[in-house]
Amino acid sequence: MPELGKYAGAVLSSYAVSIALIVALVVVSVIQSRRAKAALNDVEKRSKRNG
Amino acid sequence: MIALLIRDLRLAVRAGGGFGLGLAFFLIVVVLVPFGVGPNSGLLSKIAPGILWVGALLACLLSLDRIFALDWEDGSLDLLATAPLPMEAIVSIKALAHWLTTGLPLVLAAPVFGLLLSLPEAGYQPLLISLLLGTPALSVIGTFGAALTVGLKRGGLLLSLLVLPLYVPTLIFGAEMARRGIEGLETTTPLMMLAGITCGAIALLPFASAAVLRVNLR
Amino acid sequence: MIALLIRDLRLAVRAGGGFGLGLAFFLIVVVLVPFGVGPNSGLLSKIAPGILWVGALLACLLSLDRIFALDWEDGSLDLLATAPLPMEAIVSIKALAHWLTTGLPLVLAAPVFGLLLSLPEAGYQPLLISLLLGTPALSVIGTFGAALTVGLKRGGLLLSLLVLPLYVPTLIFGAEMARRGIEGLETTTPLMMLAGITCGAIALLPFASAAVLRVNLR
Amino acid sequence: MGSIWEYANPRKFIATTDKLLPWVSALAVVALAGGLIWGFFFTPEDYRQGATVKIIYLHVPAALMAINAWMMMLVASLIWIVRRHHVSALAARAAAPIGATMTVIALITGAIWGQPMWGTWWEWDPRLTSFLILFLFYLGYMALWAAVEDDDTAADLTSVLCLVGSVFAILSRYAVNFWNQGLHQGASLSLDKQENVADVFYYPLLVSIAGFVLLFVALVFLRTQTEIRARRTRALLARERVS
Amino acid sequence: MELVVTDLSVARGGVPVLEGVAFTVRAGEALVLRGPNGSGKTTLLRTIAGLQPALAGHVGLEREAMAYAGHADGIKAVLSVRENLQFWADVFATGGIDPALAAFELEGLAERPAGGLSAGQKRRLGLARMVVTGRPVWVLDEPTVSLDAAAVGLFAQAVRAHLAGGGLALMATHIDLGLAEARVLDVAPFRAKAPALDDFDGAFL
Amino acid sequence: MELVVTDLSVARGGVPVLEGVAFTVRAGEALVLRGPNGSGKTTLLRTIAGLQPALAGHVGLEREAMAYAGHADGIKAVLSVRENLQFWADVFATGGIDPALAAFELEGLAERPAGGLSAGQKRRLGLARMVVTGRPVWVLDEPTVSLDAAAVGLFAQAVRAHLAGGGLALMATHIDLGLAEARVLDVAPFRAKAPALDDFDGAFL
Ligand code: HEM
Ligand SMILES: Nc1ncnc2c1ncn2[C@@H]1O[C@H](COP(=O)(O)OP(=O)(O)OP(=O)(O)O)[C@@H](O)[C@H]1O
Ligand SMILES: Nc1ncnc2c1ncn2[C@@H]1O[C@H](COP(=O)(O)OP(=O)(O)OP(=O)(O)O)[C@@H](O)[C@H]1O
Ligand SMILES: [Mg+2]
Ligand SMILES: [Mg+2]
Repeated sequence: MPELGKYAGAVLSSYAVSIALIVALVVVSVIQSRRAKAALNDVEKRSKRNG
Repeated sequence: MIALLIRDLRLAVRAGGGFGLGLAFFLIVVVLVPFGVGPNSGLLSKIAPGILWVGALLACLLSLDRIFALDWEDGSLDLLATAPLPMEAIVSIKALAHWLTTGLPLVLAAPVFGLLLSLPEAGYQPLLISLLLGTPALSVIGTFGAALTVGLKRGGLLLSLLVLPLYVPTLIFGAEMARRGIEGLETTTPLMMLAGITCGAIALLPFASAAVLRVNLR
Repeated sequence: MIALLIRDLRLAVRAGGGFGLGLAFFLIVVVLVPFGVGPNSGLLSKIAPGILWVGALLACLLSLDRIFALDWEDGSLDLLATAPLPMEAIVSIKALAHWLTTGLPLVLAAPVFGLLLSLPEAGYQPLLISLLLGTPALSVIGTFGAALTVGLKRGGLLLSLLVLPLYVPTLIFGAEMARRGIEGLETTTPLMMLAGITCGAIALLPFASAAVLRVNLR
Repeated sequence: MGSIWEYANPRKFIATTDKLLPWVSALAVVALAGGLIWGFFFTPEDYRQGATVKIIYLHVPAALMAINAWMMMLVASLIWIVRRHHVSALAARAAAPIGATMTVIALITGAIWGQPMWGTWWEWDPRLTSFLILFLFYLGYMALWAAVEDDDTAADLTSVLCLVGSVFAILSRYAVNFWNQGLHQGASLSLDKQENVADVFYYPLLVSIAGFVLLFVALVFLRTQTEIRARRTRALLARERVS
Repeated sequence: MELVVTDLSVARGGVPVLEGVAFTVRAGEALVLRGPNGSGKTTLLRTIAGLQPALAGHVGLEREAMAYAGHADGIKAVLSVRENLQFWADVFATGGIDPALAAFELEGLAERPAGGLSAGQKRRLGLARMVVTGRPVWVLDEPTVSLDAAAVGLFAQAVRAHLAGGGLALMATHIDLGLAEARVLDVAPFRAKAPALDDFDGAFL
Repeated sequence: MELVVTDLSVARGGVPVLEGVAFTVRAGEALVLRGPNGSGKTTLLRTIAGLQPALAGHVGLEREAMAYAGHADGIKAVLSVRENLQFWADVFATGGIDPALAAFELEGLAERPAGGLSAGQKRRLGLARMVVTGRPVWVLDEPTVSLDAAAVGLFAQAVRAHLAGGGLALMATHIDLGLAEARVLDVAPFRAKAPALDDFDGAFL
């Protein structure tokens, strides 16, 4: 751990916030992608069955 | 009654509902003022509590006409009036829904917007308390104004003009309390006044609103 | 075309029309701000040009959704679209009508409201000129925003959000010009920029507005 | 290898990006982690700014991507208007939340940086102000996409908004620059120009920027796929209703 | 249960429209109002439903017994058909909405946003609302506008079920309601005559 | 003048509603569209009137030949009947409105604010607008809703006069139009079938 001195709060919080935001964005994108895949699969199977 | 509250909240958060309208307007005011008066942060921090209160009040004012107008236009209000709910309950629920969708978000957003206007640090706590105490009064008074003007085709103008003077005491005590907090003066008097106005409005105005709404519906 | 203009003006001045709505809102802002920031006239006179511009802009913003929404709701817009008028003409006429009923009254009322905010004497002329030059741009840009959101049920919130950033340059140059006038600095640059924005907006935006209106009507 | 317009076919797009996605994501993770770890642990402090200089590895790449994402949306919107390729409109839609997040990161890290450097969280400095305006543009753009029901209508409207918005964004940038002149001298205490940044800061910054770019590309691929699938799902549901 | 209207005078926009209207509707009966455009049917129904005050005369039941449906259906475009109906069921505290959905064949449309319905489908939703009110007196203004023949049949069936359950119904219409058994009242004879000129009292005329 | 519609497919809310619609209406003819609620009559009329794009197919005349009247009448409540009508006469540059007022017996109401009209009177005003457009093709969606028998007669007369003058008319309705001589087209057979499944290209289906 590097010595951050009196700016530790500032530096650490910017890293924390930014990484949290990026991770949130990625997680949301992945979840949405999974959901979209599942929903499409569902509908596609159903419509194949019904012709 | 709970069904009405839930429906109103649901309508507000659905696409095109009013939720966020007040907040967006608050944001607009807060962003535009520095563009107007210039970026000097000393000047900004001096007017910050006042602008925040005025912004919150305008945001409230603007969302008032949605309280009854939509239900009036599509006939729901006629139908509600014949429903087994006392008119006072309808009016109170509507005011509560308005506060939940407009007043409360404003209070929660105020600190962030305080940053943009370089609000001095000592100002946050009194500003928040004054907003939390004052916005319910704004909703209840506004509901009265909305009930007064509901039949009038696009009564928006009239509504603002009627409600404006009714809002002035709340604004004065609210902004005064935030300003005093910043300057380190005692804030008890404006606090008590604000609380008094809010309690009085909540206790009495629904009866007046219900009465005028009944008149407007016939 | 002239018939459309006359009808829009007539609708605006009839009971319940939008005429006066902008003006009233302007008045409300100007009256509330002193209550909010306190009655210190030195502070007021410093922020006066900015507040006047912000007030004018908010008044404009609020009346925008009437430009198309009413005609959309009662089906007139469908009928107009099939009428022998090019869409660009309809859009331009609507913007002109909006300016005549909102922008122009604001310009004329500004000196009076300047008094309320203790605007310094040197400020009147540059303020008036900047408003006269800038409000047409506000109307044209606003018409574009209104055309974008016309199909959306109560697109009011969206409309404000979309138009807000588009208004920023006009506001900055307008308020800056008034402020510089008060301080005795040269005002040519903001004046030229303001004139440029207005001319550009009038020349180009109607095409964009007509395009999005066509999309929205289908 | 045919013309690049082949990738405007949704099926082709999904197939290709499915192949590319693992590689791009892996590279993005490596570059991002590398740049940030290098910057955070293995760079010295600046003599003037102390440890706060480490914020640069987040702040500058995020700021760059915020602007670049908008540029990409502009190009995609133009392609939609001119050639009406659905994938391009959906890619613009997919990029907007990423750009908005980047703008938020730039704003927040900037605000945190400003506290020790300028003694204030927020200053109406031209650069910061134009970022706030950019954020508003993102918000409006996304809100418009969400508000319109019909997908093609939404694509048409948002692309016109993107075009007009770009013009006004540039205009605002000039306006803001002009506005803050003379009133606000010493506040813009940012580092000197890129050239003057010492190499110790420069190389990790480059890696970090590369990481952000790759992350952006990977996310655009993924989110565009999502949009395509969602749209096909809607179309199939509508089809069910017909039959 | 009986709706007795005696000597009722109604006004719109301050102008008397109908006067001396009197009729009785007993439980299990339906009364259809007819009359040319502008004769005052809408005004009369609104007065009886308690939405506006009468100039003179008396309506035998209070508004708590009535359910009113006018030209506007009170449908929220952003809520689904089910949500729209459920709301009214909750307000009137009458429980389930499935019978109402079934009565107007709305099951297939239940999850659709109401804004996307066709004119006739919207009207069916508006009428389904009457079923969930559970009120004994239905007051309907041109209920079958925009309905196709099949839907008119559904409507007639719903009204008959309501009447069979001891309810009563009052309707204005120009077109067929599918209710051959209903009594008809022409409002034209009740048209208000100009009041005597020198009757200058509290009513200013 | 002849309106030739060939192989037209129309959609609402992105969902195909009707497909392969084809018909011809010659000058002096009226065609009445019929079909159950939600079958797509409104959508078809809006497409033909040029208010929304067709999915496929072709409408033989451009929108400049058409005058459309939908469920909403485009009436401004605060303007008088005369002002409302005069506005449209000015927009379409067709001069006088007196024939239109006379055709729908609106002379007596001419100075009234349109907001105070009854449902049927409003509709008559909406129909009078068609006369002042001077357009050869009338496209009408449920024109006789809320009209009493006399007003339906006026409407039929106005349509006949329009046809006699070489115009043509296309109307959707569920109820009587008073036009026994008009040809009837049932839209139900044109109901859209689901498109082929794996046509997964630019249009996502
Ligand atoms: C909310 C606040 C802030 C925002 C929105 C913001 C935005 C930006 C933007 C747009 C850039 C340009 C990126 C580029 O084009 O290369 C940038 C770069 C930079 N900012 Fe900030 N900034 C903020 C606060 C700060 C603060 C407080 C500091 C430090 C005192 C700072 C230091 C820097 C540095 C060192 C660069 C890179 C140097 C350069 O490219 O010229 N920023 N920032
Ligand atoms: N503000 C007003 N001033 C004067 N007369 C009015 C006003 N508002 C409405 N009227 C008139 O009152 C009469 C009654 O209207 P009402 O809507 O009750 O008729 P209705 O029988 O329902 O007609 P319709 O069959 O066309 O629906 C109409 O002739 C109308 O023109
Ligand atoms: N957004 C949407 N998504 C899916 N279907 C929709 C949407 N909007 C409308 N529809 C459906 O499209 C169909 C066509 O409606 P349209 O209004 O054209 O019917 P119509 O023949 O005019 O019916 P009516 O006789 O009731 O007026 C209806 O079944 C309607 O439910
Ligand atoms: Mg009626
Ligand atoms: Mg229809």
